[in-house]
Amino acid sequence: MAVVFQKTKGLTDKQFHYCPGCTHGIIHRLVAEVLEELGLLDDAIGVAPVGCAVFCYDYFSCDMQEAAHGRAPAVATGIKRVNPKSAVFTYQGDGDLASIGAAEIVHASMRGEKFTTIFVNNAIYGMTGGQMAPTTLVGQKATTAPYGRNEDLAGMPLRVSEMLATIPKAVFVERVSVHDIPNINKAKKAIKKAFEIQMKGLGFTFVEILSTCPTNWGKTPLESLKWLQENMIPYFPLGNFRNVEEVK
Amino acid sequence: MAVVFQKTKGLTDKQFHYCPGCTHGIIHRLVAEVLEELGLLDDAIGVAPVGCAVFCYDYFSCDMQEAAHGRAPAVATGIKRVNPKSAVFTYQGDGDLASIGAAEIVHASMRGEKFTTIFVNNAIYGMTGGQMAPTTLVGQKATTAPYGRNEDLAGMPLRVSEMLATIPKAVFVERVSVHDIPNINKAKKAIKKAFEIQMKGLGFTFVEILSTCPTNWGKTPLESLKWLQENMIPYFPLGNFRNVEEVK
Amino acid sequence: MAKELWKGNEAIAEAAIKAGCKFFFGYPITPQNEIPEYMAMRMPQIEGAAFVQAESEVAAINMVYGGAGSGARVMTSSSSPGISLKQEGITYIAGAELPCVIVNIVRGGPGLGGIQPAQSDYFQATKGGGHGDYRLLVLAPSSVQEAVDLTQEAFDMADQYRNPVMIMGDGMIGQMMEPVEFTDVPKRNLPEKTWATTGTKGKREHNVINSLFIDPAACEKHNIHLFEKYAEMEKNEVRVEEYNMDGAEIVFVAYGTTARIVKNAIATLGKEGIKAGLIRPITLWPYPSKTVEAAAAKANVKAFLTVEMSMGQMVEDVRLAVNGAKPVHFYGRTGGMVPTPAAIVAEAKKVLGGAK
Amino acid sequence: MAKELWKGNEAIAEAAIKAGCKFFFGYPITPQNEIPEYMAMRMPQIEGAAFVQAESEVAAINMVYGGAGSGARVMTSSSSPGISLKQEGITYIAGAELPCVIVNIVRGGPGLGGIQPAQSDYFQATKGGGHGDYRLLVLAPSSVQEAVDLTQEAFDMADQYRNPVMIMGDGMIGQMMEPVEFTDVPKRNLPEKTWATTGTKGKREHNVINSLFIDPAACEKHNIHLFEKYAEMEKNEVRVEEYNMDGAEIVFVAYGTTARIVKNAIATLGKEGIKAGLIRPITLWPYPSKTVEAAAAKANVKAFLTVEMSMGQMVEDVRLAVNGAKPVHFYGRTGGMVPTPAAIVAEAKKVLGGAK
Amino acid sequence: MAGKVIFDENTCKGCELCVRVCPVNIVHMDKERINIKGYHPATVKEMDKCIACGSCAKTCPDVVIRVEKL
Amino acid sequence: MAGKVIFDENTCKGCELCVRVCPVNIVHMDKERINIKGYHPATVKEMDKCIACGSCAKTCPDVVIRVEKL
Amino acid sequence: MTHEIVMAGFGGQGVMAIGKIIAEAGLKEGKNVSWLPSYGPEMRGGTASCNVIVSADPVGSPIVTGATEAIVLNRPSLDKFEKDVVPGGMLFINSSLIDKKSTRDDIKVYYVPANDIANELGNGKIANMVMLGAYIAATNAVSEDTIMEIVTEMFQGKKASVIPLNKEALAKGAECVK
Amino acid sequence: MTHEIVMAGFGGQGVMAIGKIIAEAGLKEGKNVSWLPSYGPEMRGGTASCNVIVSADPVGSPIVTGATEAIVLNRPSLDKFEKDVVPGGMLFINSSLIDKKSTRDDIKVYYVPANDIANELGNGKIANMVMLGAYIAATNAVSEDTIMEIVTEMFQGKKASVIPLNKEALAKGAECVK
Ligand SMILES: Cc1ncc(C[n+]2csc(CCOP(=O)(O)OP(=O)(O)O)c2C)c(N)n1
Ligand SMILES: Cc1ncc(C[n+]2csc(CCOP(=O)(O)OP(=O)(O)O)c2C)c(N)n1
Ligand code: SF4
Ligand code: SF4
Ligand code: SF4
Ligand code: SF4
Ligand code: SF4
Ligand code: SF4
Ligand SMILES: [Mg+2]
Ligand SMILES: [Mg+2]
Repeated sequence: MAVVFQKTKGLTDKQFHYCPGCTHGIIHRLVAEVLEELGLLDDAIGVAPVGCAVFCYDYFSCDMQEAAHGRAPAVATGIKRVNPKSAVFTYQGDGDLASIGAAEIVHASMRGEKFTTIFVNNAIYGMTGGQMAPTTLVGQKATTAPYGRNEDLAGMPLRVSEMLATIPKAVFVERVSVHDIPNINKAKKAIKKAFEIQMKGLGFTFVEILSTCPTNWGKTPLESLKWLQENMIPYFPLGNFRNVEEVK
Repeated sequence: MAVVFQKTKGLTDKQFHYCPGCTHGIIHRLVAEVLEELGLLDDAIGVAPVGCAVFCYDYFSCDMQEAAHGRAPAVATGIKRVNPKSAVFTYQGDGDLASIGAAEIVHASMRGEKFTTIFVNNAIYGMTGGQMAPTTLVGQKATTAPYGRNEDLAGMPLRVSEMLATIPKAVFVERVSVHDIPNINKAKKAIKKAFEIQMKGLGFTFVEILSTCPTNWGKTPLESLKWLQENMIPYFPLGNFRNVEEVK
Repeated sequence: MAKELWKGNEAIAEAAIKAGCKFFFGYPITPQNEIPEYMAMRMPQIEGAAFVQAESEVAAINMVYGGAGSGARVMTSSSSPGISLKQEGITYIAGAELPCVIVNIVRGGPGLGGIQPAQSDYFQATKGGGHGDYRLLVLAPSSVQEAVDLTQEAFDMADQYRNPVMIMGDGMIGQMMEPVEFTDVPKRNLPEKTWATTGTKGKREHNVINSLFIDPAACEKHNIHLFEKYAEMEKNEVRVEEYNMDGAEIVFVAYGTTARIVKNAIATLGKEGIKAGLIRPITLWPYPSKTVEAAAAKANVKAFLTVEMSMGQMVEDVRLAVNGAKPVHFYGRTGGMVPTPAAIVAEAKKVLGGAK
Repeated sequence: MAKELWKGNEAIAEAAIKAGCKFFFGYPITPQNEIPEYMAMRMPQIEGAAFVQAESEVAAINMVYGGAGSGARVMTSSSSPGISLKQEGITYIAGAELPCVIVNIVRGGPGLGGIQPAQSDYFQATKGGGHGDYRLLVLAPSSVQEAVDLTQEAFDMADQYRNPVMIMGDGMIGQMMEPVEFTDVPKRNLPEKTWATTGTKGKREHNVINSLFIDPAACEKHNIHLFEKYAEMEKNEVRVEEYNMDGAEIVFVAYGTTARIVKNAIATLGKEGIKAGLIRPITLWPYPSKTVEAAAAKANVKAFLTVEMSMGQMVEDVRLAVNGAKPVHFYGRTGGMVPTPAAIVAEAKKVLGGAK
Repeated sequence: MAGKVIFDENTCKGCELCVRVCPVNIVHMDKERINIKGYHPATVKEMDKCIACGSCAKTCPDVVIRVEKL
Repeated sequence: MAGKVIFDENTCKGCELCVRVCPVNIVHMDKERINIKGYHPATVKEMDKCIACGSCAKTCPDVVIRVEKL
Repeated sequence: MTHEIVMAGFGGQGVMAIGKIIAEAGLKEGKNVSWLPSYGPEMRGGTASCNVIVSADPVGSPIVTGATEAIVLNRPSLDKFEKDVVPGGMLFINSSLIDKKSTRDDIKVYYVPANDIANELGNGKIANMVMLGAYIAATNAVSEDTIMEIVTEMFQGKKASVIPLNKEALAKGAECVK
Repeated sequence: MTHEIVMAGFGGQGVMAIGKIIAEAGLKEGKNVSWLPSYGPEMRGGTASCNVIVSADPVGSPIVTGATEAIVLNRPSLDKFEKDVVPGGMLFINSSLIDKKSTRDDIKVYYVPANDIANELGNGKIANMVMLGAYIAATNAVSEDTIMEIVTEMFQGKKASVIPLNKEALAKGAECVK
């Protein structure tokens, strides 16, 4: 008998509190698996956001800090400067990273802080009950955009990967998705690459992952995956925007 | 007798407090002239930053608000939403806009707030005595980078225009300079264009202006112009990064 | 108008709109999300009005600064951590003398804390969470109806004094539904906003909204001016409810929802033959110190018992007012825990020296 | 070591380094710029140390959180508006029980205010500018030497209690030069930082740095734990200087540089035959209430006169301690104005009922 | 070639993501039973058809599934 | 074609920017005098050579100069 | 009399809704009322509950510490709130989903097979209305007529077709306690 | 005796520097000293000043409200600080740049053509040292020898070449008040 798949040591035994079908869980697992596979679990320090993933400090089995809303990149900067040899990462939602924490992510990129950010873009504020995020699509409804996001008053969604790719020291920037198995595999590769580049000390590394929020999108988990694929990907194209080879 | 040049009505009689040869003064004049020429003085509301230009509320003859450090775009958002027909602008330095105010400028861009930002990039914190700015060049000395900006620890300068140009609703983004007469003329044209597009209600408009800080660069005013030209322009190339035609 | 059931947060939002608030700048945070959500729904229905979801609480309060500086009726709302982020903006608004309304639906702290009701932001609201010498008018409703009435009046107060007004509720006030009647609160006689930045229209000198006074003498003068204004508020705006005070041997001091719980306790004590009264500050600043002081001077009053959902904050203002005349005790729950009437009764008996 | 002339800001920075601070996260603001500038110069000379100019004060305090959570000795510094921006971060640090040192070189407020010396951030520092129930240890040096000594000890205090410590100076402390001797302050016996996030190294369960307690009962329990710690601090850490108190008929209460000016006034009063003493709180929190209370109980003491560079903030703590036993008066200048000895003398005479 | 999948049934939230990805269509929701969380859990009927591809496990957001190759 | 430049002398800060841009090289710093700000002010010696191009005024950061065409 | 009611169930079972109906009805009858929901992330999948007070006197604390009546729609809610009912109070148990019996003998307990009845009526989602029917019939906290009025108002317009179904659910619930 | 000294001039005239030298010298002589600069944007082009206290007693307030001596290097400084000198105190005026005379007759006034002397010595920048020389000679606040020691230490190493020039400036200044 061979084990084809089992729960990674990168996760504790605590059960996720996420809603049924929420892809936060998949992303957690991928990050944890990468840490385990790269042998980094004992040296890793993660930073939890404020968002649905706030309790991820209970799920990842490595050392964790829980940061104020949006400030994970600043917290990670403090951690990494103190522990330059550790694998440091932030796990952040689109409200956390792209809205309140926009300055922190831009500046961690600018300084080339040697940590990895996992950016979970679900086009909504999950935890607080479905408010508009900077990444909410035009026309998409949210509790603070009850008539759908109005392009003229609230603008168009922020493409964070494209924006950070303009910053020299953001040496790895890639957008992936987890809506099916091939994309889950690609997502894992991108996360692995990001950690590898981090450990080489080359600069700031960033993986944007498109994710679902069945609860606040008002859809079943399966409908949500479809909606992601059909609506998010056209506006948030998948692919690599920056990698270290290009930098050198 | 014809008057070839006289002080614009856009400026009050108050003398500038700027150091000798500081190009903040030139930029003030250009903005004031544009407002006068477009007939906007009576309807204009400006927002002063915290930085050397903090007292610009005393210099511009239109209504003015003085914003907290970095928050001018948020203040301007409040002003413009209340006065949708007014010509609203912020005047901000590189510490104010690109460092502490990074989130606010990104989000004013994202929402496509219909005001104009004049971004004075002098690669230094002038007012507080020469600390490193996000736009300080690699190797350039500053009081908080006494050995020169270290690329590995403090990263590389932020190219704000290039970054904002990735945002759909930033409909006009141009970088200009005021180090000689042809460039002063171009700078004025860009400012005028920005206000024109603002008044058409097409979105957020942004003019980055390379400027000198003789005092904190430790150079004479003339040396400073030369240094700007030889060192800043290669890293911060002049030109238009976004304009409304392209948007349509 | 007949009474209708309203959720506190939504009632506050509607009250603001009724008071002429046309601009709301906010950022989501539990337990006040219904305020921005309601505004997002209503503002687009109103000519010239706007709802903006700011990128952060920092941005929101600075949008308020800009909008208020342009003379509009402007509001923002948040809960504890978000209000901490607004402190720089609040002191700027106070310094620049701009009228606006800030709602804090308080939750447990410190830090990320919890999301259940609390009153542990009292110090921050009344003593100045921001730097410098300044004051907010702080109103603490204890029912949804009172929240509605105070919110409407808050805009007038703000305009009268050119000062920020804070509505301080807690998760209970925000989340519960109660019957509400929207009555027109009497309008104050308000000065014109000649100072606002609306464009000179070529008709006046330029207006400047500002809190910078680089010359310390000018800065001090400005502070003294502010404190003259605050003295006016202390003279005119103190509000307090006195409840069951006749012959009370123990006087509770409590505000907001805690005061309602204390009223239950008073009923129980009454049944057991213990006369207990309540002083319920409605304005937390200016504080009803004179009412407390007067109660302390009464012979029948043996002791004070301050009840708060905090580790003890308002109790300092009670002590300052009592000034040693009578013992002042404290009972509090914090972090989202709510005191029960039974526990308050027990505490009161302890203060009075055992069961009676 | 012989005494050397040091500028206050630079002396504080060097003292921190001597105390083992290897990480500084800050953002420029007058009048404390020499602290980050000095750190930018020194940190690169120290193995494993780092100076980071943060993008803002908000970022700086959160870098402090991360660094302190990893067990390092970490410092940040700012001045009033910047400290207001740090309030959310500070309450998180207090909530997560992380040791760190925060310097506030206070300037005039509110809002942008001015850049001259002030003490108008007393409330913010001692009552909690952030939300929730928490306390900082607040140290107020009145000379550059004392700033050096307190800064060094601050790191030990922070580590002992796992609590942020604030050094509160003003523009004068930061900008003036005085003779300084860097002596080794006695090291405390400190617990190991077993809670720090440094990687599990496969040897222990994962450590979590956190201030979230979603269950209100847990949140309250955490608050009670914090307050037990604060009670310890109140027992062990109160510091105060009593000056010329023998037979004083008027007792000044003043801290920081203001206390020095008061000493000049005391000398003048002495020459005129008026016995005046001074209580100088060195810890603003925990406050030396007992010392003040004891003074209030003395027959020779007729009145208290609190002198501050504010519109009256610490005076509330004096009143709370005196608790009505003696009259408590206040004299203050604010917005960057500094009281003169002559004005203080005049005020003292007024309090004592005319010239003597 | 044959595989075996083991569900930690009480942690399943009934989201059906695993159902969709099984190439041999053997994962389905057990409408008969309710787990302690209150959901109909996912299960496999014809285990012998399982090819141990791991897809169900890789897509499960709650790490419910363990896959073995026999 | 001839021009006239008028300096509001006491507002000049002696930065010399105007000196550099004059196409006919007639602007220079008056080393003999000090204005109330403590600077040697800029001035024009051979006014008749001025072509009223306005460059000096356009580059002056302190709006010291007025240019007229005669 | 003062009714201090706790209602609890899984999120989605509609306990908030029946709480609001009771409060609306109380208001309509000129009584003092309050409705206070539990809120926060525990609602996600977990247990949702609300407190409703209907009283002739002004409502003090909106929090119910001693419930005169409790309505529980799922097992965790029974476990959590059973103890909060005051002696002499009433407990309404959705026996379709809760197989456990109450252990209290100092209160009156009603077992209402709400989901079964709802399913019989062809719509499992109105189990909450069945419970409400039982509650009203047993307590008379507000009158059945007022409840009917509120329900009629609530579904006015587009949703009017569901009114009869809801009324039937109320009636069936009422039968269970008669 | 306690010397409470105010020094003022344009930014760049070196008043901060001579203030520091006096303070360093006082420290070296075992006295209590403090040095307090003015700070802020007014320094830009405007007037810079500092307060120095040298005393046998501990220094109370570092702010000089009544100056025992004032050293003014430019006209605005004279206008600002002349009134702050206590009766019986001393005022040192840089007469090269200040053509006005003092109007005080209750203090001792010294006119020192500091810039002229400095220019004669070939370096206009050491006018401040000329003023310092005058000040020390007139007051003996600290001894001339200590000042010389400090200056020697200050320019140790690479800048040692300028030591003689500075000493000469000090000496020339001293001559002016003898
Ligand atoms: C300073 C502050 N502001 C607001 C909040 C409230 N809040 C908590 S989570 C959140 C947004 C979460 O959205 P996102 O980051 O997209 O994460 P998701 O839940 O979608 O995964 C907000 C606004 C807070 N806790 N602190
Ligand atoms: C919250 C806050 N942080 C810091 C400061 C101090 N400060 C004033 S101006 C300034 C930087 C100015 O630099 P820049 O924006 O580049 O403008 P410049 O002076 O170069 O024109 C800083 C950090 C402040 N006033 N408020
Ligand atoms: S609310 Fe949305 S993002 Fe949050 S756990 Fe539920 S589905 Fe996931
Ligand atoms: S400090 Fe620099 S930016 Fe500021 S006025 Fe002087 S030269 Fe200009
Ligand atoms: S391992 Fe593959 S074949 Fe087996 S049940 Fe899972 S998805 Fe189906
Ligand atoms: S994917 Fe996981 S949680 Fe979802 S139904 Fe399948 S086993 Fe259950
Ligand atoms: S206007 Fe032209 S030609 Fe005349 S002085 Fe000025 S720069 Fe020279
Ligand atoms: S450019 Fe203006 S300020 Fe500069 S020297 Fe010429 S006239 Fe004077
Ligand atoms: Mg999200
Ligand atoms: Mg700058």
